[in-house]
Amino acid sequence: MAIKHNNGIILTTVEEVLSWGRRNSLWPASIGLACCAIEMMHTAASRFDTDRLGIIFRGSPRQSDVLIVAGTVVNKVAPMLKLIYDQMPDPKWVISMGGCSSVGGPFPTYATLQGVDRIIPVDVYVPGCPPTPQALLWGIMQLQRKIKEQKEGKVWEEIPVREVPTASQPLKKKSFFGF
Amino acid sequence: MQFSKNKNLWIDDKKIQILKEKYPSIYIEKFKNAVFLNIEKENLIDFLKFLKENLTFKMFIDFTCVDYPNHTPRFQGVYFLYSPEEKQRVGIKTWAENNTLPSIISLWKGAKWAEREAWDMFGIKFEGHENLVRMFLWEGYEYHPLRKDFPLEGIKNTYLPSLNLKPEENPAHNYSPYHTFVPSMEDLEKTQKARMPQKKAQVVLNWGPLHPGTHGTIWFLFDMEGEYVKECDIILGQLHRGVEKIAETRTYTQFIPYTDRMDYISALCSQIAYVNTVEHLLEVEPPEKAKWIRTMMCELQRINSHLLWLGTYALDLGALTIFLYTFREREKIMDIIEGISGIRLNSSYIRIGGVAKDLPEGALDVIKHFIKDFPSKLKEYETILTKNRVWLKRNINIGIINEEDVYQYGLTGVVARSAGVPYDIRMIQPTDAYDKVDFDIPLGKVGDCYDRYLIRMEEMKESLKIIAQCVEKLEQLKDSKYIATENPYVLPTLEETFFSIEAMVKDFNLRIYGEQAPEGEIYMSGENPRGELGFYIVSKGKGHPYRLRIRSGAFYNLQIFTELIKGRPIADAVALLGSLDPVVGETDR
Amino acid sequence: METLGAIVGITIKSLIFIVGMFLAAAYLTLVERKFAGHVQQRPGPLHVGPHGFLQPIADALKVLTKEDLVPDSADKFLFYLASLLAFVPAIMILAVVPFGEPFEIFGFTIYPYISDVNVGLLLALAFGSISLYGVIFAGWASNSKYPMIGGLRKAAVLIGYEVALGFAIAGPIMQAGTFSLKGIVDAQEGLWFIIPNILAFVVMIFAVLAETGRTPFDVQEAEAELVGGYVTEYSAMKFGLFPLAEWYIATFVLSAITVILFFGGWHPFPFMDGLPISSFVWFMIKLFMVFMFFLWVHWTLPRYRVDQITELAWKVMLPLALANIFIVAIWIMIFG
Amino acid sequence: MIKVRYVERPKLTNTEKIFFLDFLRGMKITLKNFFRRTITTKYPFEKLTPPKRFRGVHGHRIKNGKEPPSFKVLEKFMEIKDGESRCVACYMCQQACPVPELFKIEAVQLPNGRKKVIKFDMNLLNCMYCGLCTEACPVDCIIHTDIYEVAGYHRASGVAHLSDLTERAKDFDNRRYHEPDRIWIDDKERSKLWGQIKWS
Repeated sequence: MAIKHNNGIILTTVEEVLSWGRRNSLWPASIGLACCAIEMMHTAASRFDTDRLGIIFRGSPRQSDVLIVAGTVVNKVAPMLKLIYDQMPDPKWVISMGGCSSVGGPFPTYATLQGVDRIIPVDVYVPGCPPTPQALLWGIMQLQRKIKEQKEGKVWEEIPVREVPTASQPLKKKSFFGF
Repeated sequence: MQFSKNKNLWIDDKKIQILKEKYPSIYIEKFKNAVFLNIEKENLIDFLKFLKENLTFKMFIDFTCVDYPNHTPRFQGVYFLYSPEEKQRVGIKTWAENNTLPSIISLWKGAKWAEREAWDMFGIKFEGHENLVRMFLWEGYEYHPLRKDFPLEGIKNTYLPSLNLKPEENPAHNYSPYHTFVPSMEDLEKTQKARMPQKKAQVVLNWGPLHPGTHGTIWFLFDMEGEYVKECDIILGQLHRGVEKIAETRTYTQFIPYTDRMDYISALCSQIAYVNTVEHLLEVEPPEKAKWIRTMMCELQRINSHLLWLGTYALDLGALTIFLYTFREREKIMDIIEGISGIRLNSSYIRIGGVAKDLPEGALDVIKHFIKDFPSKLKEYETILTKNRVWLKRNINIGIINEEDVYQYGLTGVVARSAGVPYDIRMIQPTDAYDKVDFDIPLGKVGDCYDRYLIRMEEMKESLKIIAQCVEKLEQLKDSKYIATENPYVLPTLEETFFSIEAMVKDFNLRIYGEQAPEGEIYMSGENPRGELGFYIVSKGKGHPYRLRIRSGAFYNLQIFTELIKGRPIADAVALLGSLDPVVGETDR
Repeated sequence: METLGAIVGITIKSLIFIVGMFLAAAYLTLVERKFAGHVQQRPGPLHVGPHGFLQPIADALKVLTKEDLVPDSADKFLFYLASLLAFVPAIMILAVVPFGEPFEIFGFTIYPYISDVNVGLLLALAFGSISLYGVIFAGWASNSKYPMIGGLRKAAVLIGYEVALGFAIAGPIMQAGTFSLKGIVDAQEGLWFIIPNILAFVVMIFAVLAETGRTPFDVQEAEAELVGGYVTEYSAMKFGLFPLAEWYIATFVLSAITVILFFGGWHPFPFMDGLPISSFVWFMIKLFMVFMFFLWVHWTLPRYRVDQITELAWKVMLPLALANIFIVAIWIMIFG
Repeated sequence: MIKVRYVERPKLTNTEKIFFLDFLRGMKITLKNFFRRTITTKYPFEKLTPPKRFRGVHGHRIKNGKEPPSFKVLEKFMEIKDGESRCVACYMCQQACPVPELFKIEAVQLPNGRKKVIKFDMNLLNCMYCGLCTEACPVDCIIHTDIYEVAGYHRASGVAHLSDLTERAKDFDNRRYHEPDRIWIDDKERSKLWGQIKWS
């Protein structure tokens, strides 16, 4: 375990437990903007079932931890989305689902926001148009990994920026804590 | 009632003669799939009234504008009307002198939003419009984007870098820290104020735009007295991405993926409607097999779309489990579409002249398995819902639409059929293999939410029937061609490019210059699960359309919501919106 | 000395009840999620701990350490008070609900209830009604439109069903001749009260569904209309208390009262008297079955509109409850 | 033959009303489903194999002797070693793409007169995965692989470079090049949802 700042074992353990609680109970706000929202709904539905991982969709931003920006963010809705983000209590994270919300996607037009990270900070970018439910779940797991590594004292820039993911083999171990 | 494929759907010469006698100044433009009557601005209202009252063109289909920067006056308004009795369409064109046109709300209430849109996109004023505000963009936005002198990317005058990046960092070659102007909350409040200048009742409720119940990002304004809605307006444009503008800079093939992303729930239906329009413009005839594949995929997508509607509708009315049951079946259809085309949702599978790929091995087996299994699942949904007393209470006599509304607002699809109007493009103008399959068109008698529910349930069963016929036919057509590559407008397949230098050159030419369509205009539509999805293309002989107008079914269907909700509690808004079934991607484009 | 002993005993017992109820409520969320999952052909929480067993813990940790936002425009005092008012009375009902007959362990007689008051049932109803204020305060204090509508809706529903509920429980009381919940159970030695009181039972089911805000009566937080209803503006643990109180503790306690009133409390099922199962276990089995029944209804039906709910309460449920009193009166005249 | 008919509006009978049969029938369905097997793919531990036609992130096939005849024609102008990307810098993918700005292709003229691709960047965050580029490629170079797990923490992680593209295509071809063009592989995960399908 990489402890960068020496803040005592007890504090670290508490932090560790809290971080475990947070990453296993990520409640996204159920806000859908466009096509990706349909795939987000499919992720929550029976075939992929985010509830397995403790992820349940909440209607109100006040009770959610993750904002999954699912779909094209246009200029007109951008201030509203920022408001939703501001209404969320800390700690909070943002997953930018799909190309449109990440960089404007295939809509380099006058009306579209070229990347939601221009108004709110984004933690995980999930490419795809729209990403399949499995790709979104992978993105959520990347977020869980990020929460874990942040608690271990790494700043997010240190997490490797680019890997070349290739074959997608199922995970072997059944335990989820370590990931 | 059977219609042959070659029936001319446009106004006949007899009626044109009558019109010519009454209005000697009109000028007739005839194209293969469109007839336009040009009339001067002064006589427009009179002329439209005559068409509506004397020549039975009483159904409003669409209104849009075209920009000709080198012509004075610059803008041309185009109206489309339909005669339910004669099954004929007509287009009316008029030049907007001084950038103004008379408003036709007095004739058709459905023109209200279309005129707002024209104001928003082209900056044309309408005399006599009750509240001419921006349709998609916000009040205070300076430009009118669909004008030809406005760039597609907009005016990038704001420094708005990514918050995740260090100042000098450049993540990708097409990244720029400069951005178009993003409105502030004040701008949006101004937009809201413009919609509802004075409140009449107790409280104005902003329902949406980012609200779980609004099917995306529709922004409702309810002026409420307790739980009851007194006044209502809808602000659209929270998903306005400029698709019509994009179309003007892309070749006909390149635009296909964008049609998916308009109505993302029924991507294949939109593609088929678009590709059919382009094929009629280019006069390309797809091979037999492609037609049957298209019909089959279209109906699969229709089931898929209706299932999503059923799920979200039930979810909105509180039946949580139905939502997950319908998504279970949707997963199956998504699997089929993914296996055949490669992507689950926005498949971009249809190509000009056929389909992108042949059916893979085993596709028909899977579809057969699905149509055998699906009726039992449909039965389950019906058992839970159809006769449930709560369901009856929430649906019966809510949002009654009558025949007159259908014509006034240009309602199409299930919403029109619930009022007993047999308006189905599959019947009126059968494309692909629709003239060769047997199926019923269910109609409603009352026109309430319950009728719309029943009709959609019936349509799923009818779609299954069509799919079964397609599968049967496709099993015979196993080894025939799926794309008409011999046509000069059709892109060659990969195998042809690999083995023949001519195909490679043809491929290069079509990719670089696009399909150089002959000069002309066309309006054609397809029966989308949400209503009539029409494409009006103006071609100037280039590789990309001069103007592409998308007549969205959901856009016009949604318009009647503001009327129906008046005097009803807010809980009915959910039921009503669900039963109209709009998709924001299509209403906003 | 004896009073002191009694006080200490009651305090310990109360603590056990409260902590137990907290844990039970936390795990009832897991039960519900698992049940809902399987109804929808998915497994529900699965990977956090073995079969999702640690899921409530993770949720609790997360909710407790979340930033506690209070909206600027909210009425701060009422905003805090509301979450307590919703939660505390719900748990106070436990004071009068007996969970079984006294039993002996190591020579001590354990009473599986805190007190056997002779107006127990009335107290339970009274406590239940207080939580209504929690809901209304929550709606009002948030100073926002959705919570306001949600709170008022819930109030309208509660008022309607409290009346119907009051008349519905009159039948069993008439038969037992006492308000004491323990007394009512004792009176059902031979025949459960469901037999003549079937109408009251139907009213009771509907009333419990309405009071606990489950479909077909979950209008107060109809997500499609009102985002989160009266809890829209609440975050962190203040939010957590509402569903905990309403969906789990209240459902649990009202299920217990249903079992006591109509299913013979801790008496064994008919023809199963001989089984060596303690009264406490019998009671829990019945309680769990009733609880699951409510979940089952919740995950099947669509929801009514709020005016239809109140209409149902006043026009159908109230007359049914009155008719039940009439039937029971005749029953008592005939069979004594 | 297309027919028009009116839908029937069912009525609730009194028996159904009094005994709550409408509710009970619905609850029977949910109970039946309660005892059915779950259809869930437990994602990180079990994964659905995408069909062969799946359009995931792009890859560049390498020169390995399996090129189509068209490659032989165009190869003369190019400097491509074995194991390198087949790309002949014809820019057809960019031409076909609805969002051409996502490509950044650079080729240089070598002293021997041949061309070499030195840069092939694709900003996959702009990509629609519509497949038009792969249909345009005359040398079967650019393909869609079945890889979809590409979420990253940075905008830059969405940009695929030449090395990534060849890496991914190599991986994809190793696994699935010889697979027949079937709708999907009928494995355990599929049959969870579908049950037993009768294949012809």
